[in-house]
This record gives sequence, structure tokens and C-alpha cells, in this order.
Amino acid sequence: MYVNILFLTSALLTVGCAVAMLIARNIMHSCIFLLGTLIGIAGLYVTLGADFVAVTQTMVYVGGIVILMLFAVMLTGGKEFVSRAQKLLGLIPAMGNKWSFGIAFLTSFVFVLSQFVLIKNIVKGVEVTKEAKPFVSTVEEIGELLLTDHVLAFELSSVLLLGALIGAAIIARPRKERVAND
Amino acid sequence: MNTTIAEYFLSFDVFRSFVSRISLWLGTDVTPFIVFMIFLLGALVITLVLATVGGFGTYAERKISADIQARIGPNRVGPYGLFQLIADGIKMVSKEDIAPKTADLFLFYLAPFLAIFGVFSTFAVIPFGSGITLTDLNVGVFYLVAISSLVGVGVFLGGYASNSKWSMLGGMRGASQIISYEIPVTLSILAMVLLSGGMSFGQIVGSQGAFPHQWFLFHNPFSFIAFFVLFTGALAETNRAPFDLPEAESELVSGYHTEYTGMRFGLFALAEYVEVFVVSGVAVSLFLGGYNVPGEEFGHSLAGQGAQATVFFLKTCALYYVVIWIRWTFPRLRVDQLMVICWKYLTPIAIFNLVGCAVWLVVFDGKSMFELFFHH
Amino acid sequence: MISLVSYLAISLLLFFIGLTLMIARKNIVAILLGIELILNAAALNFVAYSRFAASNIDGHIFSLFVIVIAAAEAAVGLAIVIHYFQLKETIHIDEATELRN
Amino acid sequence: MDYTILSIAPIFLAPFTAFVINAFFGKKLPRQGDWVSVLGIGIAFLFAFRIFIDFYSTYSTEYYIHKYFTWFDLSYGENLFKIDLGIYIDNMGAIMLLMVTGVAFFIHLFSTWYMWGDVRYGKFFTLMSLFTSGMLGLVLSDNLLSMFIFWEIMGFCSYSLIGFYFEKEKAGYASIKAFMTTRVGDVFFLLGILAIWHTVGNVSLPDIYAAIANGSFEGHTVIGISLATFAGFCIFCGTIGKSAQFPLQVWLPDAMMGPTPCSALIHAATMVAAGVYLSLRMYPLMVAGGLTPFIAMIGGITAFGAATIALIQTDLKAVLAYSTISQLGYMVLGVGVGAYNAAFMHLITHAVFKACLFLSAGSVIHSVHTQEMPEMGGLRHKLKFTWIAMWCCTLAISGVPFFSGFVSKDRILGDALYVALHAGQGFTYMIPAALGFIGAFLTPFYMCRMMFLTFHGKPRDQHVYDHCHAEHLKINQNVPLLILSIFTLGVFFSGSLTGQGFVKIFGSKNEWFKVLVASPTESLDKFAYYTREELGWSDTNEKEKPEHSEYEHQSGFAGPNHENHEGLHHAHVEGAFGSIIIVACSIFFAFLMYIRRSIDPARFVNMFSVWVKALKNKYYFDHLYIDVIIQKGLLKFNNALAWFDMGIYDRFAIDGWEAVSRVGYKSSNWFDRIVVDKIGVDGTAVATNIFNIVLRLIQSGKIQTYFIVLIFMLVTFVAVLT
Amino acid sequence: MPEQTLNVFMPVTIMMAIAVILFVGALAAARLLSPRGKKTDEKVMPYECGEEPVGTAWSLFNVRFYVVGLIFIIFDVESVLMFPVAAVFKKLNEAGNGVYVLIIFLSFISVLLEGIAYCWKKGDLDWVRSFIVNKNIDK
Repeated sequence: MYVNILFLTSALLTVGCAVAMLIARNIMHSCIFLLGTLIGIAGLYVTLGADFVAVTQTMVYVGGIVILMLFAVMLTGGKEFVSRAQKLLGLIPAMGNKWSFGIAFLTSFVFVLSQFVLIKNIVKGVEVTKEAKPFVSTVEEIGELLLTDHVLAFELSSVLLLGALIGAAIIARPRKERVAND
Repeated sequence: MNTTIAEYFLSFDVFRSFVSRISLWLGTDVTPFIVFMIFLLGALVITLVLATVGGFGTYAERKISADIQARIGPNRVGPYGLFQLIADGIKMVSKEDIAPKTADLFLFYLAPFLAIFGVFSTFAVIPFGSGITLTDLNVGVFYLVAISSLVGVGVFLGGYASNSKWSMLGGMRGASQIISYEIPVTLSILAMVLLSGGMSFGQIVGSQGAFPHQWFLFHNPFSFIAFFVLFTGALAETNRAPFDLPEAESELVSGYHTEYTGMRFGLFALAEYVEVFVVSGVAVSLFLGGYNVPGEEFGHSLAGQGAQATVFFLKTCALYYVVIWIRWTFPRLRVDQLMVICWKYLTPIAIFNLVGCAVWLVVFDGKSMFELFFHH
Repeated sequence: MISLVSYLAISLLLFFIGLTLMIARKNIVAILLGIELILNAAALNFVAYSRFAASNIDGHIFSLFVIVIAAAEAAVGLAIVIHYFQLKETIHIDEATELRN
Repeated sequence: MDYTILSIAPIFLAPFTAFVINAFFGKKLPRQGDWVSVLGIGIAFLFAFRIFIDFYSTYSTEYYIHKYFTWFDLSYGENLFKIDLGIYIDNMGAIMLLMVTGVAFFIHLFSTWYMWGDVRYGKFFTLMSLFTSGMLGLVLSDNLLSMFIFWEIMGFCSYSLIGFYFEKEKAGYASIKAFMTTRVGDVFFLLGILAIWHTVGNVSLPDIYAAIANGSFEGHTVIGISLATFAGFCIFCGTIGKSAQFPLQVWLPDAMMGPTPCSALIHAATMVAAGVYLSLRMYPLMVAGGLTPFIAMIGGITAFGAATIALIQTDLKAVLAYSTISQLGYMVLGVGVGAYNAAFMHLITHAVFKACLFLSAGSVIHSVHTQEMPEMGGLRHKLKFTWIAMWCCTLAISGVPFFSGFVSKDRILGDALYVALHAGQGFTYMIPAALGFIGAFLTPFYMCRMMFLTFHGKPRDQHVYDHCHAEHLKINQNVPLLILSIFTLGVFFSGSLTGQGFVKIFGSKNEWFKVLVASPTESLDKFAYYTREELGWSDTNEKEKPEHSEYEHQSGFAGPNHENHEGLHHAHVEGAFGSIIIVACSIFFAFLMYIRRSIDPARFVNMFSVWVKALKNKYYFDHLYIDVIIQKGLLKFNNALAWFDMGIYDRFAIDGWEAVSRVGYKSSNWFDRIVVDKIGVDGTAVATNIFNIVLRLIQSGKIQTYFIVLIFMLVTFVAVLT
Repeated sequence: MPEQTLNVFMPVTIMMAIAVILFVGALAAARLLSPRGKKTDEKVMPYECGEEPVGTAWSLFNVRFYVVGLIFIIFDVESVLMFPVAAVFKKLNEAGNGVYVLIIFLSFISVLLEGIAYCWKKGDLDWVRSFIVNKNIDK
């Protein structure tokens, strides 16, 4: 009962916010709907018994990525989205127009359909365990897996993040010339 | 392992037989319903208590500041001005709700919700006693850190949506300050997770004891430092002085909630005051022995739970007092100092503590300083 | 009743929306939002399979690393967008055609 | 020997660590960290030597090391679907490791002299270390996926090394050209890996061999052709790109824009060797797919065509570059005609003498500060040591008896002759063999021409001659040349001077090379019942070492019909004598032409003026690729751009679906044509037209348009698959 | 589905629901009780010390904020990965694998330290040095 309610709520939140994200005309609102979607997905993780992943999702996305996105939106002109092309042609609003949406919708639909056809058989081939698994916290298992089977990935991810940090810091660093100009 | 308040109640034979009798009487198993009711009641009670505490926070703040400044403080409404809080509440509710005309209304209305949501969701894991914890998640501390980062989004949106320059500056500062100080706080918490061997509050509090020498605060030199890192970080995360730059009233009017009025402002303020209490509670649970009272058997009984909750509240309130004390003692930082303190002092120190705790754990096999000195 | 298929359906829907977002929007940040959705759809699939079809929880680890990579991707991607904006004063995707010739 | 991860991994890790150290701290180290790189590759060499000694003393074709772990396993039910990562060393791998580490070590050593004082001295060594470690990783890999990863690492390194002097515009273009051209092959390679993964469920080499032995490839088809053929073709395309085979040979001559030591590394030990090594590794697949005539043809054309271009080059390094392409053609020809062993042997011998040649050329260029041969001449008086070393290598590459080139190249030619004449294959192999023999005539000629023009005769440009520094013996300059030129002697590879037991090197075995490297096709049976045991790193599934047994003489060839040993031996004798005569004629001819000057080269130029013009333009390949395909397409595309930018949305709006599906259709159409009819496409109107339409649609520079095209490609792919 | 076993998450959900209800309830109460006056121009004007607001506030931003967010997210993710490892550290230490885990843990942290050292050295952690408003947007 509880799981079902949680699932339904989370699924509704996820899909609803995703759709809202799609149709929102304001990029700031899109970001906030992304937040809702991500929290919904965290809820879905909970219904799958993945407590650690759920909380990680919340921590990284809510605390990190969404805030970063909001900052980035502010830095790139915020809501007032200026585009030279827009002025030129006057028919391509930044958030897409009905044609771009139409094309995108059809393309994605075809793609998803083809993927559906492709994986349909694989899904059938997967043996689904029917019996209910008792909920056991995954923290310890994840910790041990990270230290044994996936230790390389664990270590490498730190290197990846270091690379991302350095790379992004170099790219985003305020320009020296700009300082001089001001 | 995962114990909830419902499991605590169901561990009493009396209660279990009571439930089974009702089940027999109704002809169906009512345990899930009872569990739900316990959760609901517990949640309501805790919300009520903490909201009141948060309300009293404003009162305490004014009273203590008055004390420090040798004034009297609120003294008109009720005895010693105790009902000031109710008066404030009524004032909040009955004020007109104004939104700036250029504001982004959707986000303007959403922002206080995110703040409230982020703070209130953390109540679910705060350990008031070994039984009086709504739920003792295995990812407890982690969950608390994660969900409270919503407040940062709320603050940012509050600043953004108002479309006022003061708000914008405050929101920016608030968001970047909150996320920055999350790092040393998380790393300090990580050190305690390391020492206790689990992320659940039950585990962390359970591996401490009632007496100060069993607390993680005095477990080793690193954890001693880690407490101060955490406490400083917590002050900044809750925008308390001397880190109250986002709402620095002398420079930014009122920061991110400049444009908020009435109940919306009230909710922001409530979230803020309650959050201070929550982080004090977390600091108490992580470092100051939490709800621990002497005696194993005693702790499980109902009276023991009362004692535990009392101990917890006392410690937390003491810490709350320190927070207010600090506010009225230290001057506010500049924004560059704020960043320097976070990234150049607190974070390296926190990493150092983490490494120190890990090495200590391996070298001394998890024994605390006192065990090493006196256990022979 | 909740089954594997319900999760897959949600995941497919998220993927669909993410893809549409990626193609339809002209704002680079919005495209990055779409990518986040797609990554999340994939991560959700990992966990769902791990719960319903696998005996281990490797799927959780995978989705953990998906989140890690998403964070790195967002950080670098947004940095590039910001830098691009500083150079060109626009983040309209159709104007980002410097590599064309 | 009991191998653990610690006794194998340093071969890759030592250069890689050197790369990491140099990349981060190179500038702070003394001498900008060059010694770190040299030390790293030296350590790798020691470990490789240890492994080689072990394999050599075991002396068995059955002996191999295979250690792996499962990276991830997505198998469901009966269907294998997983990826293992690991190390696979057999005799071939061991010899290859020794060669790569050894040659790379000497090249590194030489670079410390050659590059000293360069602006980006430290960066050069950083990249060289990464380059070498990429190659070593590729040799060590037991599966195609990690091979591909290292393959791409090498691609990146060659890009940055060729464009090392990026101040020069030409160098920048050359690096982009190299990168983009090899990328064409890489895409096919990846496609081949996917095809194999799809069929076998794993990309590990033993598993692929087992799958071929068990006939798992049979019955599968992709777009109408057999899967083995498809996969083999795709993987061979990787070789074509990386080893600069026809028709993707255009990048290698330009690759000389990089510093000379890096050219030496690219031409000898790493980049181009990787391509041939890959096709040797996947040899059973090529055989199973029936691709050998095709491969032989490509090899023959390359060997011949490049040799002809080399005839008229005046740039010292260009001659060497074309000779490399030509020699690589021989190796591929060897693969095609089933001379597996000989092809590999040629890879090794070529690596040694080509490294030496390039280093010598570097020595010359460093001394005279020019690369143009007409400005040189008479340098033997000043660069005595280099002169001797270079002559050794020239004789080796020419195929003069007792030098290594003779041992290997003539075995390839002998096999080619055999399959062409005696193996009952009809005319299939005739043309490649004939081309190979003509190439064998041309090789000594252009090499001797190069030598004569550079070192002999009178100085043609007195200014250059006077400014040439006389050679002083230096350890880091001359020792590499000395040692590498010693190893151009055939005796090291055949075990004895003649193969019959005369003048043996101490401790060597007769024809050890021929014995040790057995074609995997032969031993496919050993993989037929091969079942994987799940073993971790700590365990080992080496084969038991067999008793030290005398080797029974048996042919090491498979693929094309090789049953008639007698005929094979006969063909070899014929081939050997034939090629000795050819070489002698050729050298004599060059002697007459460039020393005695009794024949005027100009006469030949006049006689074949049309052809020479084609040669000067490198057979118009650059013209075809750049002027026709890219320029013409892009030019018209640019004109259309203004209209198109305005119109794209209208287009989508009005006939959106039609346009989009036309992109998919036309692109695949274009794809087929460009691959199949590439030779035929010489700027005809039809081809450019199709190209224009496609380009106009997909080259809009708008990411989202690309995205839509990509998705429809994928959808088409799925539609084809299901 | 295992319904009983997920009960530990129920209070979390309930708490969240209460937060929602509280928010909605408080606002509804305010809506009922508060006076609603006429929205004059002065009243709904963003506060700018009583002056007419100049331009919009949505263009005031410093790249520094983004760099801070960037450093934060990287550290955040790293600490997330460290959490499960830290949680099993004690257990594995008792099992005798402490040194192995310590080495892995320390190498992970050392990379983290490298990142902070880099940013420190490059001045990304300083605020004042480039406290410059991005003027592009104001144009």
C-alpha cells in the first residue's frame, strides 16, 4: 500500500515535472521543474529499495547540479534570452517554436519507438524475480563493492572529477583581459 | 537495524497485545494502520514541538540579545514577554501579502516552500531518543545533509524571483555561501561516520556514551577539531551571524527576503530558526553524545525515553544559546573573508580531520583517547 | 501492481522528454537539462533491473557513477556555455557554428 | 616463469608513469624530464626482455600467457554479452614487445640529442612516452576493445606529434590530415568490433578464435554479406587507416612534418606497426571471411604504388615515408597471401631498419639543416658514421642477402609467388605477386638513389656542404644508430647466416623466428574446445610448459592453400634467386644512373612524362580527397548556405518528413558509393551532386540538425538489424 | 513488493507531506485573515531605497559565483562517493583490512586535495581579486 502510493506520487511528480519542463517557456522554470523530476526519481529509487542512490540523487542534483544550472542561467542572460538570430529571423524563439517542437517530438518518438522495438525482446528475455525481496540497506554492500569490485572505478572517478574541476575552472575563470579592461 | 518509532512501541508486549486485540475485534490486521497512525502522530507532535521551538527561537534571540546588551527585551505580552511569539504569529498571518509586480510569481511563491520543505523533511531522522526517532534510516546523516540543501535553492530562488537588486544580491550570496559551507560540514560528518561505522543516527549516537569522555568530541584530537569545523559551517549554512551576509540588514536591507511580506516571510523566518535548532541537534548527536543517558535498561523504558529526550533538548538548547551568543558577540564577515574561511581554512582542516580520523581508526583500532590512557 | 515494466515505462517517457527537449530547445542550457533527463532515465533503468532481474546491486553502483559523470558533465558543459556566452553574448545553439568550416 | 601482474604491467605502466610525471612536473625536473621518459621506456624494455627470454627458452608455439578479469557481464540466458580486460602474450606478442620497447628506447635516446634545445623539449618527451605506452598497451591487450582504446591514444599522440611545430601551417594541416584520415579507418574498426561483439558476445582474442574455430560466425549476415566478411573487412579498414594502405595512404607522407624522431617512432615501432599487428591478430577472421585476395591486392597496390612515388621524391624524409608505405604494403601482401610468419617478421625487421634509417636521416638533417637531397651530396666525408649505418639499413631494406630485409621480404615474395603460380588459385594472386616483384625491383633503386644523392658524388650545394658540422661521436646520437644497424643483419632473425646452421649466434636456434610465430589459424583447434575458466588476477591459466622438444619442420602458413610443401620450398628458392637477381640489377642500375651518370634520369622522365606527372601529384589522391570531395562540395555548399539558413525551418515545416528521411536515405547511399566506388569517384557530376545535397543538409553546423540526422541513422540501423 | 519492509521510509514521506500541508495551510490562513488592499504602483514596486527601480535585477551576476558552485559540486560528488566507504571502514578495519582501505581512501582524498591545491594556487578560491560584474549583460 505505502509503496504503491509512494510509487504513484513519485511517478506523477517525475513525469508531471518533466512534461512541465518541456512546455515551460522560461528557462528558470525549466530548471525548477528539473528539480521536481529529480526528486521524483529519488522517490522511485526508494521504491526500488535503493536508499543510498536515492539520497545521492537528492544530494548531487538538488544541492549541486540544479544550483549550478541556476547560476549558469543567470550568467548567460537569465530569462532575457538574447539571440541575434532571433532578431534576424524573428521566428526562432530561444525556447523553441512549434516547428522545432514538432520536429523534435516526431524524431524522439521515432527513436524511442525503434528503441522499444529493439529492447522488447531483451526485456522479455530477462528473468524477473517474482518473490519480494526484504529491504536491506544497500549502504554497506555499496561500500564493500566500491572497495573491491569497483575500486578502480572508484579511484578513477576521483581523477575524472579532478579533471572536470580543473577543466571547468580553466574555462569558466574570469578573463584576465576583462579585469584589465574594467 | 532500522528502528522506527513504531517498532519501538510495538516492542512493548502491552501494546502488541492491544493491537492484536483490536485486530481480532475488527477481523483484520490493523498493524499497518496503527503503524501509520503512530508515524502520523509522531510526525505531528515533532512538527508542533519544533515549530514552537522555532517560534521560541525568536523570543530567545531577543531575550538573550537584550541580556547581552544589558537590556530587558520583550516584556509586555504575557509574563516576561513569553507570548510575544503568539503575537508575532498573529501579526504574520494578518499582514497583507504583496508581491512585486516585476517578480517571477511562480518562483516567488515556490521559494519559501522549498525552504520549509528542506527543513521540515529533516525532522524525520532527528534522534530525540533511542525510541523517539521517527525513523532511523541507514543513510540518516546523509539524508539530512542532502535534503537540507534544498534550503539553498529556496534562498536563491527567493532572491531571484523578487527581481529586486537587494534580494538578488542576498540570494546569490546565500546560495553560494550555503553550498560552500556544505563541504566542510559534510567532510566533518564523514569523519564521524568513519568513527562510528555507519550513517544512521542510531549507530552514531549508539557508539557514544552518556559521559563526556565517551563523546566523539573527545574521541581523538581530530574529532575535537572537527566539531568546531562543523559548528562554524553550520552557522554559515543557517545564515547565522557572523555569517549572515545573505540577509545582512545593514548592507542588503534584508537580503533575499526583502520583498517578502506576511506569511511568506514568516515561513522563511520559521524555516531559518528551526534549521538552527536542527543543526544544533545534529551537532549534539554527532559529537556531544546525543540522547545518551546512563544505564542500558533504563534507556529503553518510557521514563528513559523521557530522560533521553530531555538530555537531548538540554544539550541542543545549550548549543542554541551558544549560537545566539556568537551572533551578538562577533562582527559580520566580509564576503571575501567568508569564502577564504570556507575554502582556505575550514575545508583543508576538515580534510585533515578526515584523514586523521581514518589513520587513528586504523592505528589505534578505533579506541578513543581515554580508552588508550586509562584502559589498563 | 508495480513491476519492472512500470519503471521501464517511466524511464522511456523521461528519455523521450529529454530527447525532445534536446532537439527542440535552442538554449544550450535547456539542452543540458535534456541531457540530465536522459542520464537519469538510464540510471533509473539500471536500478530497476538491479532490483527485479539481478541478484546483486551492481546496478546501484552503475547509477551512482552515472550521477558522478552527470555532475562532471554538467560542470564542464555549463562552464563551456558560460565561456561561450562571454565570447559571443548569446547561447543560441544555432549560432554556435564555428566548427562548421 | 610465474607471472603476476607486477611482472607484466610495468611494460605499459613505466612509460605511462613517465608520461604522467612529465605531464605534471616535466618543467620542474632537470633537463625538462627527458630522462624520466628514457628511464620509463628502459624499464619497460627490461621487463619485455625478461618475457622474451622466457618465451624463447620455452620455445613452444603452445605457450602463452593470458590473464584477465571481467569488466562487466551483461549476459542473459544463453547469450554471452560481456567484456573482459586482460593481457594476452604469445610468442608474437613477446617478440613485438621486445621490438617496440627496444626500438622506442633507442629513439628516445636519440631524441635527447636531436631535440635538445627545442622550444617544447619537455612536451615532446611527454607525448613520446604516451605514444609508446599506447603501443605497448595495444600489444599487451587481449581484446579488441582495449586495443581500440590504445589505438585511439596513439591516434591522438600522432596528431599532437605531427603537429608538434604547430607554428608551421603545414604541420597543422598535416596533423589534422593524419587524424582525420586514420579516423575513417577507426570508425570501421569500431564497427567491426561491434559486429564481433554482437556475434561472439565477447571481444577477447581467444574467444574470437574459439568462435571462428567453432563456426559461430557461420550463418550470420549483415546487410546481405557474411558476418565474418563484414567484420574482417571493417577491421582491415582499421589497418588500412593506421598502416597507411591504399587508398588511405595520404597521411603518412605528410606525417614527416613532425620532428624526425617522432617520424621514426610512427614509421617503425608504433603507429603503422599497430595496423599490421592488428590484421595479424585478426588473421583467422580474415581467412574465415575470405578476404585474403582483397588484402593481397591492397598490399600489392600499396607496395607498388608507393615505391613508384618514392622514385621521384627529392625530400630525404619523403623517400623514407614512401618506402615505409611500400614496405607496409609488403606486410599486408604477406598477410594476404598467407605468409603470416613472414609478414610479422617483416614487421619486426622493418621496424629496426626503418627506425635506424629515420634516425640517420635525422642525423643528416640536423647536420645540414635541409631535407632536400639535391642540395646534399658528398656528405660521406663529413658524416662517416651515419653513412655506414644508413648503408646497412639500405641494404637491409633492399633485400640484399645476409641482411634482415632479405630474410623477411623474400619469404613474403616467395609465398606470393607460390600462391600465384602453384597453389591452384588461378589468377587471383597473380597481380599482387607481380606488383610485389616490381616493387622489389624499385625498392633498392630508390633507396640507393637516396643514398647516392645524399652521401656520394660531389657536393652539389657547396654552401650546405660547408655548413655541415663534421660528426663527433656522441653516445646519445651514435649508439642508437650503431646498435640498430647491427640488428639489420639477418642472422639475428634467422638464427644463422643461411638458415642451414652456418655461423650461428651463440645460443640461438635455427630459424627460431619461423618456428615460434605460428599462425593462429593452425592452432585454431586448440581454441575449439577452449572454455573460459573464471580466474582472477592472482591465478593463472598459462598452458603447461611442454618439454623442450625438437621442432619438426612444418609449414607455418595457412589461408590460401599451402598443402604442397615441396612446391612451397621450390617457390621459395625461385623467389629468393629471382629477387637476388632483381636487387642486383636494380642496384647496378641506380649505380649507373647516379654515380657513373651513364644513364640520364631525364630520359626516363621524358619517356614516362604522363606517369611522372601523376607521380608528382601522388596519383592525385590529395587532389581527389581535398579538391574534389571537400572543396567542391563545400564550395557549393557555401553558396547554398545563405539560402539554406533562411530556409531550413520552412523546409522542415513544408516537407519536414520527406526532407528528413531523404537525409537518411541519401547518406546511406552516399556511404555505399564512397566506400565501394571510391576509386571511380573522380569528380564526376553525379557523385558531387549527391555529395552536395547531403552536405547541404547535414553540414549546416547546427548541432541539433546533426542530432536529428544521427538519430535517423540509428533508427535505420535498428531497422536493418531487426 | 515488500511493503512492510519499506516502512522505514514512511515517516520521511509523512514529514514531507506535513511540510506541504503546513505551507499550504499557513498561506491559506494568511489569505483568509490578511487584508487585501489595492495594489498601488508604489506598493508592488521592488524595493530600491524608495527610488524608482533602475532596470531589472536579473543581470547582476559575477562569474565567481559559478566557479564556487563548480568547486562545490566536484567536492560534493567526491564526498558522496566517500560516504559508503566511510560507513564500512570500521567494519573492514575490524576484519583486518584496515590498511588496504586506508590506502584506497587516502589516495582518493589525495586527488581531492590536489583539486583544492590547484584552485588555491590559481586563485579560484580568492574572491576579491576579480570581483567584477559581468558587464556584457548590461549592454
